[in-house]
Amino acid sequence: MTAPASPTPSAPPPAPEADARRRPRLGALSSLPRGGTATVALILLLIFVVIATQNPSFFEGPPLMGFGKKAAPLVILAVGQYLVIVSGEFDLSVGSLVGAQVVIAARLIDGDEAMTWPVLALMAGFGLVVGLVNGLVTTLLRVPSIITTLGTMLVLFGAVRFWTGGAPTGALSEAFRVPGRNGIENVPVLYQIPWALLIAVAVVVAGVLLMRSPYGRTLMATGDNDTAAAFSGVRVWSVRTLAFVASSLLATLAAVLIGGYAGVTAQVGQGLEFTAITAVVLGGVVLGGGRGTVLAAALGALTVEALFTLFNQLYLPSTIQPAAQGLIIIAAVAYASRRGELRLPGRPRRRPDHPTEHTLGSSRR
Amino acid sequence: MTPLRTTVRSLGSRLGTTGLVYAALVVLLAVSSAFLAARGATLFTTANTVDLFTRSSLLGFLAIGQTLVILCRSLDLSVGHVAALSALVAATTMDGDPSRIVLGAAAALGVAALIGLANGLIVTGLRVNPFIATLGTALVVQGYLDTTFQGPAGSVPAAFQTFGYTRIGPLPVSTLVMLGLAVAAVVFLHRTRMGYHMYAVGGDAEVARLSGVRAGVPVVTAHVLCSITAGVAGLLLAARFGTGNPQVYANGYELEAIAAVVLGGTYLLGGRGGVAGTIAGVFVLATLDTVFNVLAVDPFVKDVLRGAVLIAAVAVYARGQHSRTAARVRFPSTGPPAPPPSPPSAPKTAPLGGRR
Amino acid sequence: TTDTPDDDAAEGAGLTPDEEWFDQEEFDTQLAQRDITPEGDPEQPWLQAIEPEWTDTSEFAIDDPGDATVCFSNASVSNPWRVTGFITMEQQVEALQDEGRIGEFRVSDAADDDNQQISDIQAFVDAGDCDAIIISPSTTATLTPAVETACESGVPVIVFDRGVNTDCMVTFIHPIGGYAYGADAAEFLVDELEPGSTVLALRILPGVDVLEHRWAAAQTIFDDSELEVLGFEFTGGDGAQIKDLVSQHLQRGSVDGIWMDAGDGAVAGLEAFEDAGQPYPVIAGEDELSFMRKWDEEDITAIAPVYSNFQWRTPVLAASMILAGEEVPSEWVLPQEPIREEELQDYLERNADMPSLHYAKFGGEDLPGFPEAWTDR
Amino acid sequence: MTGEPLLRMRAITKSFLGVRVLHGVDLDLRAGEVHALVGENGAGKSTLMKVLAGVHRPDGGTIELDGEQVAFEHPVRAQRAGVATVFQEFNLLPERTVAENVFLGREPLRRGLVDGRAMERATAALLADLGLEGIAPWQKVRSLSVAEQQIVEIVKALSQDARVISMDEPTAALADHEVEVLYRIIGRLRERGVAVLYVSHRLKEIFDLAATITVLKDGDLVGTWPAQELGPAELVRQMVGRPVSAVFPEPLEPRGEHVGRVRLSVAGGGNSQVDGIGFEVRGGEILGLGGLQGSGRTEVAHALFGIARFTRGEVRVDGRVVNPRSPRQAVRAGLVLVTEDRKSQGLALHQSVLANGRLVLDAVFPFGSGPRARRLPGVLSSLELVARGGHGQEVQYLSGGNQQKVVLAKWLAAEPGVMVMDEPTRGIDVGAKQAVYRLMRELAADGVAIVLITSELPELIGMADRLVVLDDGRIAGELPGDADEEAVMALATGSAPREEAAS
Ligand SMILES: Nc1ncnc2c1ncn2[C@@H]1O[C@H](COP(=O)(O)OP(=O)(O)OP(=O)(O)O)[C@@H](O)[C@H]1O
Ligand SMILES: Nc1ncnc2c1ncn2[C@@H]1O[C@H](COP(=O)(O)OP(=O)(O)OP(=O)(O)O)[C@@H](O)[C@H]1O
Ligand SMILES: O[C@@H]1[C@@H](O)[C@H](O)OC[C@H]1O
Ligand SMILES: [Mg+2]
Ligand SMILES: [Mg+2]
Repeated sequence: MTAPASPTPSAPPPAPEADARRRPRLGALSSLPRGGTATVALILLLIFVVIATQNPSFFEGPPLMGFGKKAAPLVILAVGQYLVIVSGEFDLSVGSLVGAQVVIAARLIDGDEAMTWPVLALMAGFGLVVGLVNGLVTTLLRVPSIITTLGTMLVLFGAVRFWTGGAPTGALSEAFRVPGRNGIENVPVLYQIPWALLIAVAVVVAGVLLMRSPYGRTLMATGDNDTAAAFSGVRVWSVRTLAFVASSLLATLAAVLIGGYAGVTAQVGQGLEFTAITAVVLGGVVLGGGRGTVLAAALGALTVEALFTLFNQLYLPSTIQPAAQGLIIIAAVAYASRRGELRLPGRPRRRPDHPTEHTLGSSRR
Repeated sequence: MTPLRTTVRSLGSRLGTTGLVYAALVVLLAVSSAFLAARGATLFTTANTVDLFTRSSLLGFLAIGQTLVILCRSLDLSVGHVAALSALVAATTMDGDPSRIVLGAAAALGVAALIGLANGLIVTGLRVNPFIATLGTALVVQGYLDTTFQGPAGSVPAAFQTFGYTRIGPLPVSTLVMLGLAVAAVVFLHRTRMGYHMYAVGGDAEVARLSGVRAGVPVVTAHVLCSITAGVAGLLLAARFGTGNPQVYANGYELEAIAAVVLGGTYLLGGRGGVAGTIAGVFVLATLDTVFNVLAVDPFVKDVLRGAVLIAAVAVYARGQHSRTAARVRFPSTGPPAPPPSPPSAPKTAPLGGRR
Repeated sequence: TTDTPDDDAAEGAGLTPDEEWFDQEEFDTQLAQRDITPEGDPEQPWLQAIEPEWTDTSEFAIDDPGDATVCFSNASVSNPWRVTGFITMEQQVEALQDEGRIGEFRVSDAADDDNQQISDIQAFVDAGDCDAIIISPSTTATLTPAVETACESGVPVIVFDRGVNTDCMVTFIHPIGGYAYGADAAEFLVDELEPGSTVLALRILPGVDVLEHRWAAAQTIFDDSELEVLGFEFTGGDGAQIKDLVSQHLQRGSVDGIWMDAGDGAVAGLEAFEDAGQPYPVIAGEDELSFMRKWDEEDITAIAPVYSNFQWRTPVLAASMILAGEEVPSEWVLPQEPIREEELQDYLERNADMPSLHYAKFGGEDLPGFPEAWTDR
Repeated sequence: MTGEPLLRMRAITKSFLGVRVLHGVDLDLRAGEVHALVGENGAGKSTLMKVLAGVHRPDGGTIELDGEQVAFEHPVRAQRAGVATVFQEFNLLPERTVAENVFLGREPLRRGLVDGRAMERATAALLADLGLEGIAPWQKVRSLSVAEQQIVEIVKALSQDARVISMDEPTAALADHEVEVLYRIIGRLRERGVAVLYVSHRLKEIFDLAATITVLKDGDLVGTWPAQELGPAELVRQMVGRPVSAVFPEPLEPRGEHVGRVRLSVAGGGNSQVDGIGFEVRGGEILGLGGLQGSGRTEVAHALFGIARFTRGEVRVDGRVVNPRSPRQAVRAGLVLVTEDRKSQGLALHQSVLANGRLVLDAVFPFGSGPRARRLPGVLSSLELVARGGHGQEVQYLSGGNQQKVVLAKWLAAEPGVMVMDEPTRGIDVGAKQAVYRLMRELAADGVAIVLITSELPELIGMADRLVVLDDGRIAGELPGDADEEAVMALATGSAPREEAAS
């Protein structure tokens, strides 16, 4: 999609005057602990406070752990989506992929414990292939990623249903369900620490470390300006493709947790891509690439889940929920862009218009 | 360069992007009818033709508006929801009363326009990324629809249903209206200031602003017009359903419309493309669907094929676009080595641009 | 999320069915129909009919039904119930073709898109070579004009499952209906639970008539009972969603009974009780095997209301009858009986090889493709 | 040229984010006069110009036009009042035609619809008026050369019947011969009585064109002088605040002699843009690559760097055949390219100074680059990088010269043996330029082979030990480093007999 490099492609850049009034010092921008993270942490805290007023027992261990278990897959998906978004692309295929993986697992395992590991390996392989296809089609064939992943979303949706005749068949094994359903038992106070939560934490930590590694910095620079990255010796196609692969593998992991959590149903995974993107954006990560942190994306995912929980606690009619959700994302992003986190025009405007610019960059630009 | 590639390229340069999309459409039609003929079916039966046109009118309405928005470097993910809402507004306002047709249609388009206005203002005023902004309004509309309507509601008088069912020969009235709207949009884009400014803002909002274009205005206008065309799509749905159905938002129309726009050669990052190409993109998608239908392709396989064709088509298209932007060839790699240039007769300091 | 009464409203409020979806007369009729013995062979429930009014179809009779083209416009195969039914229908078609009772069978699938289905039906009409048109409408109200158009073309039209607001078709085939389904489930909960027990309702999505009727009936019955309805949730049929919602309710208090408008995902709901270390609730699911197997394994107090899946056989059979000029009921009400504890083993054995998202009362055991067509789909 | 000024700016003050960028600047523009505005990078020239153009609103001060006070709240207000601007950034829509760009925002209407033909006619007339028939009004701007695009921007400013035109570094992307065309245009503007405000870092242009010179330093007005009263040396002293002795550091002695082994050699290199490229560069040597805009110098650089590689011929680095197919291979072989376009090709603007500096190491040597990365802060400070927020500051907030230093640091971190520098001083101020020149000399002294591409002849001649001149994609000839400007131009324009020169 439009992955406009600028926050609001069409809007004029903020008048600097406006910023001057709001921001005391230029230096403040860089010294602030990454504005996006602070904002989303604040929103999350706020939601938790409201939840606590509604249901004080929410923080009594088991409910909180239950929340963590439910939120873990979205956190993992958000980290994957973050990697793709920060590289300047989109991955709309993760919802379909989660669905496909659960269905594949159920059909191939078919209740047979011995099949658990082979099938997990196969799922990882399948995730890898989907990520590679997304990445290579986007980078080498120069199809905008919103179209590529929209295409794979359709293909996966149709192919898996065609393969299973329209509705999932088979069953998951007990072992398969352990990470998504069980945890470390008999922990004082908490009663159970879900594996899913631990896995999500591990993924976030790995994500943070990854973004501090050479690859992470390269990915970030690629999302910021892929031409400059390419001119600096970055293999843009492989860096971006790896991000897609990571996203697909994390979606596979999320599928294992979601399948583990609730078993197979026909609807599994539907719409998760938009939820994941919403989570990442709530974390202040800029669509178009080059800005934002893993931690913020993960907090964004927790915020989305907390919001769902809050709606529930407030006994908000479920039909109204989407409306509230919509208003909140708009408000959050508007607030972020007000604060200037998303400011400055993105499209590089330079005088020399070199054709070579096009030969190196990858998909768009 | 192979002769084929040379031909394609020279064809491309002569036809332009839009021409290429139409050429692709013609090829697709030819290949499909040959393919169907080989399987003992016919593509151009009345039934299939009507089917093809009918499919294209709904998608056409949605894609025309989407083109304007994308040209402005924005995006509208709410068109499916707007169509659902305006169908309901129309059906409940008309409530079976022929004298309220105009009122109902006006109300539907008015509500649609308001949502477009909201989208536009959120994108320009609040500076929310259009993906998020329109996803947000879509959710808001969805919440409203699901809370207010428990299923289909309202009823459309028979007179209004003619919009959905009447046809002139094989050509449904709705398709004629859609094509008329397309022509209007083409004129709008190419002959009005607002149209010019849409290209300008999509090309580079800052340049437009410095040239005196109030950058927000074309974007808001595009969003309003886009929502209105989605509203027209909603009217068509109401005419065809005889009522309004909130659940149509779940049909993924928005993504299909974006696909049509991109297939039609409009650049997702704005500033380049147009409605004529979009219409070809719409017909390409409609043709594929019709062919799949004639072949009774399994609905799930249909999704697979749609996805694959979309990617493939855009990939081919991206290639073409890529080669067009490549630099002028000074030294062709094949063929006889270029002769050393003879000493130029005139000094080159003279007129700028003289070398091009 | 739960729709509960306004804070100040009395308990039991919110149990007044939406008038849009509640038709007292129809409710009474359906509840009564449950006790009427249908006409026809009980071994072939898909050919039975409750209080049929037979209609003459000789005008549609053709010389060689073996050459007749039967066209089927399907709303979708987007859920396991429809997938199971469609396989059954295809098997029935093969059987009829082998017997020379129908010829070509042409299908178009609208993938739940009303507009698409209207086009599909129109295409059948325009093509002009359908000898009978079967329609499984995606939405009642919206498909009405298209069905009327099909009727006007002079071809016999058969509608089944969800209805349309016209009676132009030769026959409308459906099981007793949503009120009966919802009532079966609600009555079971009322019977099995102590007064004052809490019940949570899990619904798939709003706005689909057969589903709305189920809930409207349940509301009516719960309203007259002493049960406390905690509220209802829309789940989209997604297991993760169901499990999460039920878990959250369990955190806040006990849930003694679960009422569902479709059994898809019932197991996920039950697992929420397991994971919270709470006793299983009394539950009304559906005749979907994953649920029935769980019911059996864990010895739960449960019922499986049925929305007879075997109805998918009837339309093609009706088509062959109409093309042969035989009488058919103008409204063909098929029997619809819930599976209770005592029949559980029987149905589990009969479906032992079937996948978990299969429906016990699919009624295809006597078709030639049994069981492979359903097991290896 | 005296009399009442047409435009009078008084005590203009402007701050960004609390930082004063202009403090009480006065400026008078007179009809028919070119007024040059000079100063180091970040002195506030562009900001002052944008205040005049209505892009920024001043925090304080007044603007009078024809004796009447005006407040331009929007660029359009300024344009309507006859104040047109050619901004420093690229300001055209590449996908639109010349005519559409010229009339953007003021499209002529006929019966409510845009009159495309009238627009093209008027554009053609404007172009003809300036003697620029080579550009067609219906051409897409994307298809024009940089110089032509620049002309279109000026035409656009002119089409508004401007009485005041300000130009912000209009020649930054132009080669010398193209600057001549601009001179001609400015000459006509002067004849028409237009007041021209002219910003440039090229002193020669300033003394060629301007009647009056205003110097800014750190947002303060240093002074305004008639051009005749101010020699180049004095001007530089006013700008920098100290006398600047020699602009170009001394070359390594003996000049032009090959001081080391051959580090880069190209033989018979060619692709679709260039042909028959062959030369050698030794360690310690600076080879100048001369030629007109569009002569293919950048293409040669890109080919060496593996971006648009040579399809024939051979490239050796340190004796090994490399023929790089990607920047990555080139960097691995020890060859790096400082690109001509800093913002779009050189920097990830939203990343920190340090992240940009490490980018090459991260991308090409992800493992074991620790020691080199640790040297980076040292490299940055040896370049005298000024970043208020330290090395964690996003590079978008740095001035042009400092940004260029980050680009250089990025490449130095890779410890290259061969550096190709394409317009390394474009758009940076005298002080920064000198730093770059010094750096080049130091690198050469360390045995690095340097290929310098620059459109400024004095720079080319002042820095290069040896020159290779391109013309239309081929080598027109080689010259010693102390060649004069005429000799270079003769080769570059093809007016020197080719055979003779090439021998
Ligand atoms: N929109 C802005 N927001 C914040 N700071 C700005 C903005 N525009 C300019 N500045 C700062 O104001 C100062 C003056 O910048 P300006 O562009 O006027 O300098 P200049 O003299 O034109 O320099 P150069 O020769 O590099 O073009 C610089 O420090 C710059 O970083
Ligand atoms: N003969 C030509 N006609 C049209 N465009 C040309 C021609 N030659 C080069 N160009 C274009 O002009 C631009 C500059 O060309 P090139 O990079 O070869 O020149 P250069 O000598 O490196 O100039 P620069 O001073 O910009 O570095 C490029 O966009 C190139 O494609
Ligand atoms: O298609 C419907 C199915 O979704 C539901 O489970 O039962 C009723 C059917 O009409
Ligand atoms: Mg400047
Ligand atoms: Mg160059």
